[in-house]
Amino acid sequence: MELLQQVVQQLINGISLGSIYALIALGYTMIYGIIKLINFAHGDIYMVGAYIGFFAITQGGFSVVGALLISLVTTGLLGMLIERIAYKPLRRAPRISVLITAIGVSFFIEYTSMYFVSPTPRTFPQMFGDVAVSFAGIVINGQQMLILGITAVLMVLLTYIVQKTKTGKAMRAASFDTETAELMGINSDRIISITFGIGSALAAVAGVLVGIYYNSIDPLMGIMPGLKAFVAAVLGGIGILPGAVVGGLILGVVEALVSGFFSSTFRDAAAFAILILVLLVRPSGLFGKNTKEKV
Amino acid sequence: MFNSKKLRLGLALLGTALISSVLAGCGGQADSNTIKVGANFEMTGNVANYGSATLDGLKLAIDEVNDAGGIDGKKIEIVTADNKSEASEAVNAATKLISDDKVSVIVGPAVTANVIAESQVATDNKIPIIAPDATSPDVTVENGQVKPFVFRSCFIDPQQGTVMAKFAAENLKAKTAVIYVDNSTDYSKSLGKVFKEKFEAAGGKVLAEEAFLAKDQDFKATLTNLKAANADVIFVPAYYEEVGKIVKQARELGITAPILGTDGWDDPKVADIAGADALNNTYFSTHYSDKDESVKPFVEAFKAKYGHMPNVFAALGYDAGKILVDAIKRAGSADPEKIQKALEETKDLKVGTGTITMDKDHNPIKQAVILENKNGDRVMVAKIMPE
Amino acid sequence: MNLLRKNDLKMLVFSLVLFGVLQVLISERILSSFWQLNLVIIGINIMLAASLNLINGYTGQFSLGHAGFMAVGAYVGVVLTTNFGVAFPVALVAGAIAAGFLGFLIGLPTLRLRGDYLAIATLGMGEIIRIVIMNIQYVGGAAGFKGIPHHTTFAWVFFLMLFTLFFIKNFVNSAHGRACLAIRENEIAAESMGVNTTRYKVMAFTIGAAFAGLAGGLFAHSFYLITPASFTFMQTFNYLIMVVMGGLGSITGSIAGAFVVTFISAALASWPEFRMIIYAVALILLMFYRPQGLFGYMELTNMGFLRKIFKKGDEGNA
Amino acid sequence: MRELLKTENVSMVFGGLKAVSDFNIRLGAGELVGLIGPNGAGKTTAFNMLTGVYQPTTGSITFDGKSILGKKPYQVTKAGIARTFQNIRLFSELTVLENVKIAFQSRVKYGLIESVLRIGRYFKEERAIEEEARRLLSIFHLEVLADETAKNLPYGAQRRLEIARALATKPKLLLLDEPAAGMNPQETKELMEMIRWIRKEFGLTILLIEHDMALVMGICERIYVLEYGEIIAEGTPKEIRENPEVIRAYLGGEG
Repeated sequence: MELLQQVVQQLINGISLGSIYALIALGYTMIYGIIKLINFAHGDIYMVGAYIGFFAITQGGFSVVGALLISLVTTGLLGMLIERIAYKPLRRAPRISVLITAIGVSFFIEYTSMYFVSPTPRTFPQMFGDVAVSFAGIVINGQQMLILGITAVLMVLLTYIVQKTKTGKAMRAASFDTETAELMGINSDRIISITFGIGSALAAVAGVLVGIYYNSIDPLMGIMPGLKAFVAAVLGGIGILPGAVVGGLILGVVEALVSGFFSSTFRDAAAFAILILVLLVRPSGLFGKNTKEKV
Repeated sequence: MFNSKKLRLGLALLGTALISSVLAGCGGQADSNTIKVGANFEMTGNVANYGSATLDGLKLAIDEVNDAGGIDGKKIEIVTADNKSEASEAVNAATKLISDDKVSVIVGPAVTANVIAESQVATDNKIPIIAPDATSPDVTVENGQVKPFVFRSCFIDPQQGTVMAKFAAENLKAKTAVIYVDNSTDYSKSLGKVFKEKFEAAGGKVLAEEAFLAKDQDFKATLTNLKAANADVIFVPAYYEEVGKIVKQARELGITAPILGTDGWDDPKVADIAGADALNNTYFSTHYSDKDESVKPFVEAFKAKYGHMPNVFAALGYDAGKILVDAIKRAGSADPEKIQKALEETKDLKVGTGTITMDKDHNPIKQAVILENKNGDRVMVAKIMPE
Repeated sequence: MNLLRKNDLKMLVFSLVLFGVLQVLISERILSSFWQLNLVIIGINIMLAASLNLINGYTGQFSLGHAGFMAVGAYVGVVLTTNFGVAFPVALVAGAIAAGFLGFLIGLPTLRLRGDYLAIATLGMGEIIRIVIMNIQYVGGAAGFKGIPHHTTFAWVFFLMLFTLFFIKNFVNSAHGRACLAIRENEIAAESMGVNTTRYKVMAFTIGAAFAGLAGGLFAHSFYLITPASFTFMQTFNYLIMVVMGGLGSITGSIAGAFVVTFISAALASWPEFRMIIYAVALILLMFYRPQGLFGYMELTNMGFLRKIFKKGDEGNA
Repeated sequence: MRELLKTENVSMVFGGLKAVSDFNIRLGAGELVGLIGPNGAGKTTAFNMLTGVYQPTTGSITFDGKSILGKKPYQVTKAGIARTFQNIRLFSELTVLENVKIAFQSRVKYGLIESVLRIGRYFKEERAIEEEARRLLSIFHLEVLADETAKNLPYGAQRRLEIARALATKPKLLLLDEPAAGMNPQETKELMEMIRWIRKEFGLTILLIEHDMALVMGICERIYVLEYGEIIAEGTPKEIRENPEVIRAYLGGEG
């Protein structure tokens, strides 16, 4: 299997992993864009989405699409609930206390889920396992195609919502400046709540897809992907939707290449190294513009 | 705005509160009619599932004895402490069990690193400990000397590694092999070392050695490299969570060579994660086969109490409980040093998964079995007593 | 003799008395060894909380890399004592210097960043340190470093904790400390007042990292084995919670925070599932009702009801 | 009169927008000069260039004979230029006394070790700083509020503290950015008195941005007028009042 085949195979692995990071990163970018909060709990919302999908499929007997929809809706509502209870009262609070609250919410979700669904990992039933396309020794299996497909659909849907609809315009306005947006008659609380809903729903989809792709989930699975998704959001330029997608894909590919050609034990270190490089060289990220602090 | 008064009062507050609460903290003298046994397990943190499974097995063994009237009228009370899957917390939990709860013996923890961390405290306080699942040799022996108060109820890696290396070379006639270990556990790394040594001694050649980390999800990248090496066998001594994914992703990448493993594979979940057909043509060594007649009573008792099949951790927890009870009976008292002596003299004891004799290194002489995963079932291929 | 110096002496005498009382409790076995170990851990946590407070509380630079510095101090210390037989105090100092140097290296580039970005960048640095250690087989990699001599005693911890608190208190009360406070309050105004903000941010970072390394050395030598898993960013969150609960910018706060948090996790040890849930809820409620923490910017003695008691012996001192 | 400050065709471009272009001013030692112009004319940007917060895109700035291009704000302050801000930037959680003490920080000689072990020059220098700071506060009638935290001060007192703090850095040139903003006529009159007094007392050169014409015309000897980043007029208050360009810029007449 010459080098080229190996590289292409790694790229495919990387892009599928990258799409999952992208889905979570979108949530991060939208939420950070509007209320400037690193939502540490976002990774755990992804985990809750995975569990809801798991129970929908195993107990509820739903199909994959059914499970995705259920998880998408329920987790979206959960995201809005969390924003309503934990973050809304702190709208005017100093940044550090909102960040600590996010850490608290993250612990809360992790350990309440661990209490209800027990720490032992749950296994997703086999799905799309047999379907696979392979040419010249390179294999793309069913799950990878599912991930790429659903991610693409969601990207289109999201761009439509943000660019074309009234709510989308309000979201963009609020992300520039919430106070001024309010002066223009935008109910910023409603918009922030919707943003949390959409962001959490996307993370839920990512959760279900990971359940199908790696087919085992556990209550602490959200911590690392949550952080990596933030790296992707920063890499692409925080607050910029296409940036989160591109950042996610780049991160997925880099991780696959590092594990493939160097050693997988340095995979997480590579992700953080990218983060620090980007923050130092181009803090506004690939697509962001450099904003000077006004004196 | 600042002055040095604050420190004085800060420390005064700290000192008084500390003294009062701490004096209240110690108590719990051993009342006469129960024998207190400590259970130091991983209840939270990333290996919580191994810890809680072993504890289930231990509880089963202890309940059996208590229901049958305890040991000459005395009931055994299990005092649990959570070491949060972390070495320093294991020492913390052990110290609590020894100094506060005044236990006579401690069972656990499950993972090697935590047992080694705990063994120091146990030896200092002369409290015997039984490690149910840690198979790495340096749990009981440290640079040549056996640790007097550390015992074990499972076989050790050299035995398991040798059995699998011989099996690959002789039964599967493999000439080349690749090894894929979990870099975050002693268990996996020492098995990899032993296998390489014995496999090369038997004339085989190890083409590549790769590593992954516990909690990894995506192994495709490294497996693609291993596929390129196309060795006769792949040896993956790791726990079922990662093993399931590795086998599944290996088959998806078109790797058909037999994949060999060790007792970490022994859990029904491996089949759920990897899928029955991906598991075909894989073999692993473990402590017992649940098809084995002599093990049936334990499996039935476990299913009756917990409603699901036991995994290897539960079985080993049960064995540790059986060994403990037998030792306390022979010691005839709750005195830790008498129990320690009795543990050393354990001979031909019938436990859940077979019969056990404790050797001079405090490791049990037990049989190892090799199972093959075939169309969703596990067939016993060989039963080997250590030579 | 200046009043300020007199107060320091009174402080020292009081601490010696407190130490004597606790040491007697320990040697007379009144304190069970579980609570002895917890005393040592509380002392170490106070050092970590106070040093993190110097960076986050006094200088306003939100760092989440503290566990990484602690790991460096721990591993450098144990390698020196176990493999090279170096004396315990020398190994501790070496560990602190190594961690401080790393704090300097990390401080220089990242301190241009602000708030959230600095938090995530330092978190990333801490994780990189942990992952690098995990891949060095010489120190046992992920499986951990074994055979560490048990050098840490309560006396070592108590006096090094005292040294840490005095160092930070005196630093904060000096012109250099005031420069850090100015940076926290308003960096641009501080710069326009002649404060070389980069130099002081890196200085705070280096000092904080050095003390974290010192605490790491003490931590490592109280356990027979250390693994990289005890130095993750979740550990840093623990110290952050101590500082925030105690009060950002208050040393008494850090002491109280470290005591309360360690005490809660020790007391809840027998209900593992609930420990973290209670912890999380406490954190959220704390941020709602008392975001400035128990002591806020106040030090214990500046509180109203205490001011009267101490007014007489304390006028000249501001 | 010795020339203290000279800027030659200094300009500042923010991504295509020329905020300030060929900004040439001269300040003699001891002068009190005004810098006026409509909002967004680039006055504060000019201040930021003079104090090293922004590096000018083109041109040179010489202060006291030496170029201060490329210098960081804290180096510019050490060179002898102090400033106040349009929106007051006090150290709100610190006390009034400590706000002023920060200014002495760059001239402190005792090192880190001396401050931590409380030996050597620490106590002597701290006492000197304490006295100097209290003396400055008394000049600005803030002595009684010494231990009050800055954020609790009334507006007028906060303004005075900001000026006192700037003076504590012992500057040669003081840049005041709209000191009279938000003040009633009575407070503005007092401010005028104070500016005249500190100029004489501390032998200062002062450059003043201000919208309150009564204040500017009242105390400035010379005035520069800035519009869309360019200097459109320079001269005595009387010349400026009659200059058609200035009237057009301000009143928007055909002019």
